[in-house]
Amino acid sequence: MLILTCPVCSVTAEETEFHGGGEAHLTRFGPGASEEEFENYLFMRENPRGVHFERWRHVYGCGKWFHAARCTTTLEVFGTYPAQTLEPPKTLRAQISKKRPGWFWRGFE
Amino acid sequence: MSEPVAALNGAIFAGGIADVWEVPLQGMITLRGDLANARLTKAVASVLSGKVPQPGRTTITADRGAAWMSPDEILILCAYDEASSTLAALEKALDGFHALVVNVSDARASFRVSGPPAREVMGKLCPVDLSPAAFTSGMFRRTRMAQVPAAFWLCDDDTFQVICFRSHAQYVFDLLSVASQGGSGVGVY
Amino acid sequence: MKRYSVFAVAREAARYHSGWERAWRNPEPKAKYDVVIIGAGGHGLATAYHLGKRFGVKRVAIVEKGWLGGGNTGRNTTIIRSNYLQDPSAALYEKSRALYETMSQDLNYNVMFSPRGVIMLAQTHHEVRGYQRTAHANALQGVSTEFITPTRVKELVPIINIKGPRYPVLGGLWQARGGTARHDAVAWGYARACSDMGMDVIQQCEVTAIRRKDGKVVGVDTTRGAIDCEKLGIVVAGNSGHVAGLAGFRLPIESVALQALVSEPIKPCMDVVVMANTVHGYMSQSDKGEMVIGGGTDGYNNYTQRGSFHHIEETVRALIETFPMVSRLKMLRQWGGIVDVTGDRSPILSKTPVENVFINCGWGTGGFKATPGSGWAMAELIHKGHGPLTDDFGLNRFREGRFIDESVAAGVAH
Amino acid sequence: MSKRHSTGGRLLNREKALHFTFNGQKFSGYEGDTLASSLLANDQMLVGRSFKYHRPRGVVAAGAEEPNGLVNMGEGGRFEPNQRVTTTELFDGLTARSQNHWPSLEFDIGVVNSRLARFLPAGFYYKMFIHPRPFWKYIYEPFIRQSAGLGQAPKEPDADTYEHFYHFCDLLIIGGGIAGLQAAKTAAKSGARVMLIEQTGHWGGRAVVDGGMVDGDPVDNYVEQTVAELAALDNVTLRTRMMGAGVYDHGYVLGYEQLRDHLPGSMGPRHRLWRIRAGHIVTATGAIERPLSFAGNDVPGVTLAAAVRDYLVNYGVSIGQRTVVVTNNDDAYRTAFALHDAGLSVPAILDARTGLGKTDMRERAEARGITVMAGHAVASVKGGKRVTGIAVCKQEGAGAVVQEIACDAVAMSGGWSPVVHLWSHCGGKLQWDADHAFFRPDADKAPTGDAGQPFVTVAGAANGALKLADILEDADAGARAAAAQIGHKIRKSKSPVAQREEEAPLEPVWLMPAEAEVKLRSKAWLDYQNDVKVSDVQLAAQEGFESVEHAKRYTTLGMATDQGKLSNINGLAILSDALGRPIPQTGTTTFRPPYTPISMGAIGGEARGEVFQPLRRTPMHDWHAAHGADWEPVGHWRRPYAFVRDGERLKDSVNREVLNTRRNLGLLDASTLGKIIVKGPDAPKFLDMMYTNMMSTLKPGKCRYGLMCSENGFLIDDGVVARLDEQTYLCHTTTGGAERIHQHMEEWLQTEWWDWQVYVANVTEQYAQVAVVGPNARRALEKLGGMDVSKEALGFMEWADGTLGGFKVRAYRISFSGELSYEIAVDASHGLALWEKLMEAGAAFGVMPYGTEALHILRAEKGFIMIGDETDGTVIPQDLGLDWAISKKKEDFLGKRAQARRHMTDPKRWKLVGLETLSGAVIPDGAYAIGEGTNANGQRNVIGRVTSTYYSPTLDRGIAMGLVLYGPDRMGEVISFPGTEGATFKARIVDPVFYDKEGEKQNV
Repeated sequence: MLILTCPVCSVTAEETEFHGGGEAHLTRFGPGASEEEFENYLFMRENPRGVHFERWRHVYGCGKWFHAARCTTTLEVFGTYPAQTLEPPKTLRAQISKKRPGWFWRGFE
Repeated sequence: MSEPVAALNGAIFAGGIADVWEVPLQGMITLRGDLANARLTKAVASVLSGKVPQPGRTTITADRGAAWMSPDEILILCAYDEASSTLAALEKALDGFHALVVNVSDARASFRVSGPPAREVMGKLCPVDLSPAAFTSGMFRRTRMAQVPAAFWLCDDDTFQVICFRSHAQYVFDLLSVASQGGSGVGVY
Repeated sequence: MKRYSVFAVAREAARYHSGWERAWRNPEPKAKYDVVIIGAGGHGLATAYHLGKRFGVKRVAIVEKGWLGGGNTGRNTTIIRSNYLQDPSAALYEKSRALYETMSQDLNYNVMFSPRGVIMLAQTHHEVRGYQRTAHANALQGVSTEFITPTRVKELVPIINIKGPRYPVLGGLWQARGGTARHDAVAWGYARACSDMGMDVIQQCEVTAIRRKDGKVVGVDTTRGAIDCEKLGIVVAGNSGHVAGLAGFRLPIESVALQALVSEPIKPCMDVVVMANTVHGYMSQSDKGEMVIGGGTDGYNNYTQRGSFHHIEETVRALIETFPMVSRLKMLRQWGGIVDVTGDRSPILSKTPVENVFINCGWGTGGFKATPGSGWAMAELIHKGHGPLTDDFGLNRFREGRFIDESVAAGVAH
Repeated sequence: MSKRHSTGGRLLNREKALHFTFNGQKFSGYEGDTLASSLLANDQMLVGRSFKYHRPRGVVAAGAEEPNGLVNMGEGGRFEPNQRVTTTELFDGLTARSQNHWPSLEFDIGVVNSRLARFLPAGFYYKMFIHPRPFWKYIYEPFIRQSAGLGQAPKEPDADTYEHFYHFCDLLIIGGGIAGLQAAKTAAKSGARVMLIEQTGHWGGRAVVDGGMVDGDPVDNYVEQTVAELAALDNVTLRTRMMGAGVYDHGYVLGYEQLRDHLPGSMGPRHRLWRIRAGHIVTATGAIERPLSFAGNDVPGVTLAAAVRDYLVNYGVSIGQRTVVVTNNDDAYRTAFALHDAGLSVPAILDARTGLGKTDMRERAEARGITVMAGHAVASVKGGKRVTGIAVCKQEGAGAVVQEIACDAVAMSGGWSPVVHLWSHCGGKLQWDADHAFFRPDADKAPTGDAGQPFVTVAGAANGALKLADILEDADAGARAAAAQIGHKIRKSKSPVAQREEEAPLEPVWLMPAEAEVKLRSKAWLDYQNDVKVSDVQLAAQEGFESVEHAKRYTTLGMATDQGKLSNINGLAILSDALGRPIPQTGTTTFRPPYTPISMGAIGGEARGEVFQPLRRTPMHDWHAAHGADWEPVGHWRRPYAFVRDGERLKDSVNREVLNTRRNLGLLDASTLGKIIVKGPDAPKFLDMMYTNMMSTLKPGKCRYGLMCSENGFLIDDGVVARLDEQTYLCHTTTGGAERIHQHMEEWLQTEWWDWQVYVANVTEQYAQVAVVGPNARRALEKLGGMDVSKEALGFMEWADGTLGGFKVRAYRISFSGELSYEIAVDASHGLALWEKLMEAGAAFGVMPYGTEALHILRAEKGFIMIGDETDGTVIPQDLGLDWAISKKKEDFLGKRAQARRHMTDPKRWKLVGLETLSGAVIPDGAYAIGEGTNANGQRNVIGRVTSTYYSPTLDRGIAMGLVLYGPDRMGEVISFPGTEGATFKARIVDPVFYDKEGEKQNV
């Protein structure tokens, strides 16, 4: 039973106040996209043992979406940040590197 | 026009460890917009004679004031029959400004839970630290009450006001009544 | 191999069972096999078994990083049914169910397949229509099911409350030859049979790399040395994404925790398996007397085999509503398993971008019931490169938008 | 025989006698008794039968680890099986019945299994019952199920209530023995919010039984004082009868509080399940004594040495009058002393330790005249339903009997195992301590929390500190470490000092005697309840079940209701010996929540009956209920399926409602339909992305029917969109869609197009909405008076604000029935009044309310699709012939790219058509149309399916819609739908619009 801190309203609450939204930082592909691009966008997923970046919505609280960096093998939450970001923030990546040297996720490390 | 009727027509539960009753209809207006923008704060001040509440806080006293819902939304409380005039005033004050103002007075139900064990009654249903040290007057919390969304704040040391969706009114009232049943005091607060 | 029978047991009893041999050998890995299967769970072992039985391919190794049958095979709620809606699913699961009927005899190992019947309760008009649709589909698919009345439901399940104030039972989809089996025994029985065919079941042997040459697989590196192979089967529920990564391709899969629990054992009170999808709970009674209860999955990626407790609460309150007596039972034990969930919630049995590498994954919450059928079909896929039972379950379906969606008839795969 | 003594029993209130029954027989005990102690006080040593062999069993322990003493307890709505006698507090009127026997506890037919034991070794059922095939289901399995199971199934609904409670603290300390008390005392100094919970009704744990001195005072005083001090502190919460049931991720703990099991029927909830979120957790859960494995160690009267002490000291009950103590450690000597000092006979202490020299304990024993037989062991136990004596042998060797001793009880001790369950639940690792022969927590591998920090600390015996002095030191240190973890400093202060008793080291004894031959091994029990013997585990090893998990599952060791509290370590040791592998390499077992079984009722909490789930009501709900509504659940809403009149069958009501709406006037409560306001400069652009249609071109004052698809191309919702002004739209959704679509919009606005200027608000519940439908609709509204609802003033697919009958309303001129139709929205608080006013005004025009089934039929007659019927998550708008609603002009909308994929553009996709049965009969719901032949898997080929099928009262025939291969190109063709009862329905493919094809009626 996770606890998460919503970076939007800064409430710390248990998992049941939130709703998980799957992999973060997906780029939308629409008309004109190749079959592969579109398949990747809709279906192919990072599924790492370790550091993962994912979407959550504070559904019972302020109603806002945000992103979280979490370890899928220990459930440690490295940090949360607003959904209006296109990639994991540098400072957060640095913090993760301290705890998980050599981690990588997609292109990031 | 007929007499407006609240969801449960003023239901009451008494005789348990805390009293629960439905609050008469209240004017409620949802305002969405850039809360930091001067146009908006001015508009709010004009109808509320008060400030836009800080995150997680409410300025509600009795049945007037505002509560912080999210970074771009506040809930304004007024008397039920003032809702439309307040709404009109806000729309006027915000004319041409990107904001959304809607009357939700009829979309909600409100309850009060009162008595020394009120914090414990709420603590049976909401995953929130309600100890006197952690939850204090002036705080406004949106959360989950058992299986539905709800929001609440403290009217006084041992009285909560709870807001939920109108269609959930009976469920929330029943929940609060069950949680207030005799012999169910927890005895931690 | 010494055959199992009541006579053998009697003979052994005379000498205090000192004569029983190992159920399966414990071999060292050889340098090369025709086929290496990664994962000695039920599906992996069944795949190897059918490679041997159907196609005579016996130079096979099944490598397992832990203990055989130690993953989801030993963690599920053992429900077996084939009352699926879509043709490809119904074909695969019915083949599997049919294989369960004779598995104990085929393997000379009592897997306790108990065709006690499975009911899926219809508690809304929408569900009624959904299950009537399934019943029609099943009739044309050669799957024997029927839509039954609330009265019949009550006859079959006396402890059920069909007049539930909230969701009265409006009927049910009944599969009389569905049921349960002893999950561990399925893995053990296959392991014994594979070992008996000369195949190597190699436990405590983790694959660390998948070696390729010109887009073809040539072997695997393991914690117990390198092993060459002509063909490779990946059958590692809960680790599919990771192992696929070793082979250099991605999957449309996310791994989440699924939970289950059992009550303390009580005398027999429910002879069939009941699934109530409206309220999200399902329950059966094991031969030991425990009520075996399935919970929900978490909404986030997780490899810890620990789920969030609120799913247990949801399931239990649903079951108390449906079976009021459950309220006075006690939860004895809860546990979690990691399930691979695909984009359409249906499994993948497919070729992969790497030639001669085949993958079997994505069973979500419903893998146990498919164990023998999955092995049967996977063996054919590995041996021939295609097969009628696997053709629709290829990876390409996500690109083409050709999904196998079972959730459509209010049915939830368990 | 077991009996109660006139003195002793520190927990008893001898002033207050309590009466209870066991198997119908009347007994009495005292306040403070457990069911176990009071049964023993009445010489009821036989309490149950074992799971597999139905062997007679007595109480072996005094606490939560008890495997044998399980009973059916209570009556009716308070009946519960498998209640543990050792943890059940006695109350007046308690009724208990023993389990798992027939016909009686004394004489049990099932005991035949015991005679057959040799034929029923571990895993025998995997090897037998294979042939003939049908026998498993019909003969073998029913027999096995009958003889298995334990208690009876409850029959009546639960008479009690339950609840949950969320609690938050900095430091949660689990276990109210001296370790927990001292840890709390130390931690409290930090000012942190501390909670201390104890599973029994008493503080002090073992120490108060075993005695000893703390700071020169008897330990009882220390306990008393500490509890008093803690109770006086504001930052400390104390709870008894509350078990730490499970430790979960991020410091989440389940606390299982048994409020009324000791006073059933009194007002209030029976159990409270605490959901505690703790900054850090200290588990001070003590240790459990291990049995010794010798032949006949399951005969009633063979008891754990410490339990013998507990019964004597706490309850003044002696299990035997002549008790042989058998041990491999010093602690059991305390039992001998206690018995002897109470005037009971202890013929001998069999101390299996071969190298035992002159120890302090030995001298104290001999000083009392008790014979200590070093290096000796129990060869076998005499007696069936109770102990009559033992045969003694050397521990070394195969069990040659050196002498026999008559006795009526055996007190055994194989050493102690720390209770590490809670530490392990969330991933804490263990290490093997060879000196003490037990697993203890590995402090370097603690469970980690949300920030990666260790969040559990173990203190006292649970951490391997078994002596009073060590326990107090360890608890103090543990509390400091725990407080430091959460950033609380504790100033150094003197912690209590206990007097040290010198103890000689224990010698591991896993089998007694060491070389016991198979006859003995197959009578030496490891798991009492599941009847797993030493020989079974050895057989598992022999057959290759080498991992602990395999061995456990093959033998069922540790799978019983006690979850192996007594058997896990002993079994593991036997396995490691059989494999010739050291214990740590053989492995340990995983511990899963809960620590001991907890009630399902508590897990369900308050969610039963009325509050099982939310039930959503419209403002008119009660009116519907009062007028015969037959309800249909739609999500959590309840909508009237039909309004049933007296003497009417449901389907007659539906037909009446349909016909009346077509001919006169029908009212539908449409309040549940979703209503979402979308506003902002970019609202038109946004809705063009949300809907397949073009919404930006919709004129204010007009309405347009719109379709929404998922990004994956499938149709997810539909509804009428009204443009309120240049920047504002009101989007109607389906009933199920309101929240879903609102969140769908928010998601795209927040996570993809956050720079677009759009705000949305879900105003579904602000309005009650009434559909006024039928040829008389306009007349009825005109009778109400107010706004102009004429064709000219309010044309089809237009909306207007105004008043009707004095109500401020918004009227939409839209139709889902094909009739002249208005949807009138009013503030919800006036919904019921408006509804009643409309019924009143409509009276003259034959008004009747109608429900969802009539709604479905009306729309089906018009060929309108229904989300959830024509769609099922696999259908795209093109399948439904809705291409007209898919804008070709738009570059992009959600689902557009998806719909361009190969399979989505496949001409073979089934397409929507109407279906008319030749006979006029109604095609069954969900029927499929068959094609020629079968597919590669031998399944009948199908060419289509029914999506909606009804009897149309308007046309007096069966009508249906369906998806059919090449359907639209096959108008007039007849296809076959086999039913499930043999009949086949032939149907002609027709246009899906069955009624008023020109659409004149809705347009008048």
